[in-house]
Amino acid sequence: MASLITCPHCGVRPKEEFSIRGDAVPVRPAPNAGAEAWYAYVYVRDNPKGRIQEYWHHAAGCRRWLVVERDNVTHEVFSVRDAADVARSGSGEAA
Amino acid sequence: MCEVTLPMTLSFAHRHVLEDHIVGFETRPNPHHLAVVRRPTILCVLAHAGFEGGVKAALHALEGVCVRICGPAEWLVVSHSVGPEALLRLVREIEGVSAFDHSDGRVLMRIAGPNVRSILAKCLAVDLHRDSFAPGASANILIAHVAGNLARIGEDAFEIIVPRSYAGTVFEEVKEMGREFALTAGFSED
Amino acid sequence: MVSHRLAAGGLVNRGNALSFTFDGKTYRGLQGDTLASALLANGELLVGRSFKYHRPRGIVTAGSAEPNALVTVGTGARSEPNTRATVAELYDGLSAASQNRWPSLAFDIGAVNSLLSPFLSAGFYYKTFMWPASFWEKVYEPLIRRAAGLGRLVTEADPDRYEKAWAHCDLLVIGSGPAGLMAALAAGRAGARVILADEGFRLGGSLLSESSAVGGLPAAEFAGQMLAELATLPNVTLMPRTTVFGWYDDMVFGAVEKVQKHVALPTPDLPVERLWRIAAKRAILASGAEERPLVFGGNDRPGVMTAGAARTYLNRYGVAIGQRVAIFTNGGSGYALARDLAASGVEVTALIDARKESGDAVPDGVRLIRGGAVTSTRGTRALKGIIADRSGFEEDLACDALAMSGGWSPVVHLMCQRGAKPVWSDERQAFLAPDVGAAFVAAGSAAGLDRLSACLRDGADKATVLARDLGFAAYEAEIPDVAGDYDPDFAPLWYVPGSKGKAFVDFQNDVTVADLGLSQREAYSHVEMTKRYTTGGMATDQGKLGNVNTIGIVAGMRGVSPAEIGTTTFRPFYTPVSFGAMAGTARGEHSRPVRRSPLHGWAARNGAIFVEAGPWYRSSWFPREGEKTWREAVDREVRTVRASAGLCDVSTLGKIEIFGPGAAEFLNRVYSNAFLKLPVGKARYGLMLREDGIVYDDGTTSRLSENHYVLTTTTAYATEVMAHLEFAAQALWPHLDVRFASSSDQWAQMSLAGPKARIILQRVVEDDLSDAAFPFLSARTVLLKGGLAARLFRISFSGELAYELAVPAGYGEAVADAIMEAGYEEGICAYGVEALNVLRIEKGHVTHNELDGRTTADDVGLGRMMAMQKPDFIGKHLATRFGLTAADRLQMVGLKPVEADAEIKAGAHLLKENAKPSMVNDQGFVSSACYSPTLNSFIALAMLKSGRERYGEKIVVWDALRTSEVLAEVCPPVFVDPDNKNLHV
Amino acid sequence: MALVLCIAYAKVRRLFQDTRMRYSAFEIIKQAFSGNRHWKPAWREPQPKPHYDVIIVGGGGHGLSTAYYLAKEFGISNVAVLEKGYLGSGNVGRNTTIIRSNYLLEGNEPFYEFSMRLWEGLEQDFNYNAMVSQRGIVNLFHSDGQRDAYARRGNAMKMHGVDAELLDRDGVRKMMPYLNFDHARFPILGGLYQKRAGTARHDAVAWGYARGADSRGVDLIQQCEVTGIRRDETGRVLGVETSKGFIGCSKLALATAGHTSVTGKMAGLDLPIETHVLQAFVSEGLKPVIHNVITYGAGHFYISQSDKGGLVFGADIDYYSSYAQRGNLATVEHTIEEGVSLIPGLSRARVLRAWGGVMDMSMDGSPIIDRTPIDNLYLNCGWCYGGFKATPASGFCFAHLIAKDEPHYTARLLRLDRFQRGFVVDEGGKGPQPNLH
Repeated sequence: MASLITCPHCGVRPKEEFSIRGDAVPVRPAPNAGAEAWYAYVYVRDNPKGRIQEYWHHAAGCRRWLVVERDNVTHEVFSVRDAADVARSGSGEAA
Repeated sequence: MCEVTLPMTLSFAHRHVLEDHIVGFETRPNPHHLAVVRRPTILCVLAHAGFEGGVKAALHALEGVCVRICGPAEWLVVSHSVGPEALLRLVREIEGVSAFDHSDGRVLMRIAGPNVRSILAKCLAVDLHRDSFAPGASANILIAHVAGNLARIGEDAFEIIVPRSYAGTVFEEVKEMGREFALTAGFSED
Repeated sequence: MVSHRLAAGGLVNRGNALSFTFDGKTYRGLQGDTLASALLANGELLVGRSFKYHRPRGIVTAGSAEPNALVTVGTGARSEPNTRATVAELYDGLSAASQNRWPSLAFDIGAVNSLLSPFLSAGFYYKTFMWPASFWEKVYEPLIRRAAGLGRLVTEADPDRYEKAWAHCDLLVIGSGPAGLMAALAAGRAGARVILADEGFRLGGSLLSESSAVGGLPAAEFAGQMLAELATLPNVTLMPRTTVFGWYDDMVFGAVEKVQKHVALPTPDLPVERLWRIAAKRAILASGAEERPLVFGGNDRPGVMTAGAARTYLNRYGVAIGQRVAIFTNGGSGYALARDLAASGVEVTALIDARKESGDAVPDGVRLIRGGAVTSTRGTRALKGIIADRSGFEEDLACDALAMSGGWSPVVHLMCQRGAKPVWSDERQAFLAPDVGAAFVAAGSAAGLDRLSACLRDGADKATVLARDLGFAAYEAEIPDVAGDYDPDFAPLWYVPGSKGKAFVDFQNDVTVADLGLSQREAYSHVEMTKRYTTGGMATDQGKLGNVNTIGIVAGMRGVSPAEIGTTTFRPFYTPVSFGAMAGTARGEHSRPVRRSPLHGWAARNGAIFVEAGPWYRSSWFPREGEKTWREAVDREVRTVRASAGLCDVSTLGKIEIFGPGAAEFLNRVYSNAFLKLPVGKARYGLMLREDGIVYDDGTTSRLSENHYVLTTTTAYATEVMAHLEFAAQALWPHLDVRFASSSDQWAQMSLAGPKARIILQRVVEDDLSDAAFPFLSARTVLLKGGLAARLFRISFSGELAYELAVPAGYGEAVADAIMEAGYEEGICAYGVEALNVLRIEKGHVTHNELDGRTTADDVGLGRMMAMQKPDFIGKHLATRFGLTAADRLQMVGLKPVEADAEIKAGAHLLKENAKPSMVNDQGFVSSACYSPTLNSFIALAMLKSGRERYGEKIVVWDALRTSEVLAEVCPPVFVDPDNKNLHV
Repeated sequence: MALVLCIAYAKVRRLFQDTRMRYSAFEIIKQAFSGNRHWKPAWREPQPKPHYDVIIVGGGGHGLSTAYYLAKEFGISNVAVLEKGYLGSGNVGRNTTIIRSNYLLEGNEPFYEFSMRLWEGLEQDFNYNAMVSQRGIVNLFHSDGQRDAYARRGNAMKMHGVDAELLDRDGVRKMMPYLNFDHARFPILGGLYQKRAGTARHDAVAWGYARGADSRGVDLIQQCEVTGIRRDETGRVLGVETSKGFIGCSKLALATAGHTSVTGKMAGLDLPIETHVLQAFVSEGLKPVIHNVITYGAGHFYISQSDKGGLVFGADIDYYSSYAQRGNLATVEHTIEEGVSLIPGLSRARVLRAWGGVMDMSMDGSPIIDRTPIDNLYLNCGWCYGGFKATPASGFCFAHLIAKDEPHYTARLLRLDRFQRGFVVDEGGKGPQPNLH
């Protein structure tokens, strides 16, 4: 993962083409969700050791935001999906 | 009001950004050559949700253009025969399209030669073996540290399109990487 | 010096003699030599000094694990310190120098440390040099630092070129010895894309040092034959001189190719080194095994080396390591050397086998001492003799070389770089490669095999499996016979009991068995602590030679198996990699890509001074003849804009074309202010927040048609804002029908500002620009005279009547020239970002000096731009937190010095009058400051606690860093035209 | 019975203090004459007791310094430090050894300056030479905007009474003539100089604190991994489950930066932290050439030269979440590109080793030293890149918090609830994206 990412649109690409945002699990709350929900969305991270989902932006490629599901210990990648598809499917869970 | 005698009609000279980089006597092209195309037409074309397939098909149906893939629902449409206004009119007829002229925002170069893949291997990370990047393929890609578009236009020939502001950097870097094969460079005839 | 080169034999080209120098003395070597083999051939045993005790040291290995024979190769800007002579390919004109000695290699003052060694035990420096406290930096540390390091770095810029490249393959074979060659051949014949990489300048690995016959041919010839076939396969790439130094995620390997390290004067058309990133589907580690030194008293004397190295020098380079060679072994390796030496006619003084019995064949005439050991050595700068001990009976044997073999350790480094630990094998008495999955496997002696025949078969077998795995038809390789194969099997001997004198485990760092003992007594018992405390394994060889001995010895001291001790962590790099190769072309002016504005040429012609701004070079000011300082130029430019007109390049602003029926809603959500009702043909200033309620960026967005907007960003945040918008559109609101792309490069954009701007622009633009026809905040496409279409925006950063004109980039210079010509009589000038900055400070406009990632909209007086009635926008929900709305937040104000000629600088802090400087008393800081030629005074924008309540207050502008204190009056941040009259003329 | 135990304990404690071997030049000479055979263990290797007043999870720099100051400054020595690996195996053994107190914000500067003061007396205090070397740091700037930002920072330092100087280009050149002055992509305009900053021998810091804590009665328990936190029905912590069994405590303190989310989760804490890997590098040993610490302002690169001669340097994190102590090649290349751009002469030097440390990247780039919603659970985390230099103050302030249940003055703004309340300490102004800090 740290070397190559298989972009669902562009194929295998080096890390240099991407920029990384962080945890892709938190979902932006509804506008009226309340202070606690907004605080949690912006600041609190589950940060587990193991399988995680993370936003990667294919900045030097298709310029799509991707959700990379990967292991942050072994660096194995399980899936790379377009973030819009993930968002449309309504949750961070695999569609 | 002051009176300034300015002609009623002005004519503005167009200048290629690589004029500063390709100066003096142009060497005869070697087997490895980098050709800069002076004024290609390049449109940025976006398909709106639900129209991706239709737009793609319609773009490919246009005559006198090459379609370069940028990403899902985004293309560069390149033409060496149709001007930007005319091409834009054609493209905008396609349902579900948004497009704008990017001819001045991009610089198009062609690089060819028997060892062209060895030169490009020093400029980009993608495997250019024909099994994974066959003639006809195109993609947005990091080229010489700059986000550009690469297309394979022949067995040993590629087209590089990069943002105008970065073109000098890319041009110099590709030339540098071509020194091993005595790469020459100049404006192309077309 | 006696020549140690044998009359015949070896793979050196006796017809091609090469001249080189070492410490100023000229020598001759042969093509095919390493620097080490050439020095040995010339009888030079002493090649270096150790780190701590400055002990005289000789060549110990024939490969990349060499700890002693480090020299500086090259001169001037091409000097390369710490080059291992054992892998440095000899070339005509090579110039080498020894290191870490003064005044000379033979006589080194530092060697006195050896006498002091009882006081310099492991970690001694942690226990002293503490008193008095101030002495560490002044006295002790300078002394220690003077002793530090090995070679000297030349600080001149490197004159040579470096490159980086990517390679892709189905199978990467690392190492071209018997296993690697067979692997490459098997996979290559099967049709896979194979890369065979080897650090050596001649492919063949250990086959080049082998005296056995393979497939009926001398081993080296056999290797040549296989390489010849590999060279004919188009799907196989041979990469000699290429060290694979790292194994990274996703089967990407880092490798460095020495392209021109074997020439005196490199051609500039090729790099001297090339960094490869090799993306491999599968890989085979065929890196062989490293012979372990034996640990006994005086095992570091010049003339003592590993048996395998001695054999390489003999068989590959035709060099005998001595005239009378003793051998000390615990396995078959010493016997193989004895046989080869005897066959070459070199005298073997004695073959001392630590084992009581073995089945290895002893050559005729060689004296075998079974169950013996070397307990100490004689000689100072060269070995003179050894003391051999058998059952307490000591014998002094005269010899000038001692070959030692402590057994073999597979070279598993690369496989352990990603977290897996090597696995101890009691049977092999070695750490073996861990199982790291099917994609990367070890073969041959790297996999713990010993016999040559087994290694050949293993390489072919493993490659066949991997190729089949990738879908290539299986290819059954024929495995050649080996004649004269030997068994290097050995019995463990970690340390020779009864040793006299220092017994080294880490040669370069001078770590002895006694040091290991001390570390255990002092509770630095975990192997990582042992390493860190003793520095064993931390030298340039990273413990390749000594670590397994360290582990074995510590295990012995603790009475446990080496398995329980374990290894220290293997990390890149397998061998040290030059900074030059890692940097490639990214150095000096080329360290980052350059972006050039389409108006760069225009600005240059107008005399611009350019300044780096991120990737850009922006025109900063335009000095004219007679102007002595930048300030004079900037003051004139500002005055001209305020009085007449100026033209400024603003092409570097980010520009994004936004399309679609969802665009309005999208903009309404990414901006804090309202955007739903922006009319077509109008521009609006927008403020973008981060989700935490802090201001992110600002700019204008214009509606060009119903479903088409163009959004501008600041120059600095163009990239980030684009990514931010893409995130919002793709990950947050994918259902909005909005599409956008950057058009930053399409447009040359220039700002024409000043009371005469309209008159001048009208001369170039066809459309009516009267205030009625084109009022403030108009934004639309216009035609220039002659028919060129352009985008025109009536917006102002300076506070004057101003327009931003955007034309296709290729026309930028011509249009700018035309405007300058049109404004000639009005005295138009080109102005740069410095003047622009003064103009905006005078007008109280913010930049990222104020928007520093900690400010809210309200902090900078833009609270009205928080359209809280909108249901949602990015940043809305956390903007109301207590800390972001507290009354004592820093708020933007203006500052005017009480004495007009007093200078205020950005970065100064603010204090109440007569207040003591302290963080608690800190009232804020100056965010932007300039000399205002309009007000004839320095002015500043500042962030001040509760600032807007404090207009009129006198405050101290405290700049202790530049020893200045200025009294200033707090005022509103808009210094010119507070009622915006100029904008609407 | 309790009284007897107390007396016995006091005796044992005195015994440790009495028999503590003092390190000195004299001792080295004395030991040398007996073949260095009589050096005593630097610390005991005790078995855990059933219960401690305080358990500190994490035997890295911060955990060990906390234990040391608890015992030395606050009289609490019935303390255990539980370390899953070996002492100092956390980021204290895996960093670029820089110490400095050149911060901008009120939440940071007094705290790091407190740390600097502790560094300055540290070796005499704990009788171990950690080679604290105040060789100075220069933060180079390459644009007017950057100069203004550094001036603002330098003035903030001076406000707090900390030494700071603004060097111009010539000043920098005089001090470091080998920098790229003539062919730089981003010319050097000057630098912010803090003379009192420098480096320390990182492992020795851990060892010095360990030895000092041990000699004051703290049990340092290695190879003891905490696997769970046992709490009663009210939520109070009772103790920890470990690979060596259950160990009870009255107060539990987490000093597990890099893994705080994992240990915190054992007590149900959700934290504003993401874990990332930062690589660091060392070159082959070279004769001294770089005499101070340098940071490159046009990129993110920092370098110094160790007393052994190795150039120690680093740059950015790898940017993706990682608990693996290793990094990727692209970051290595990027780092070295920055290095050669700044110091052209590095081109012919060789990089010897790369390593990776996993770090708590907090949401504002600043650490957290605070109580938690759980009564007797204390938190020390979020150190981002900056943990090493904070080691003394972090331990001192954490010990203060544990002992007195109130924050030390210099750490009062490093609170856990600052994100909720909107009082972030965002030194870089990067906002709530942890990998940008």
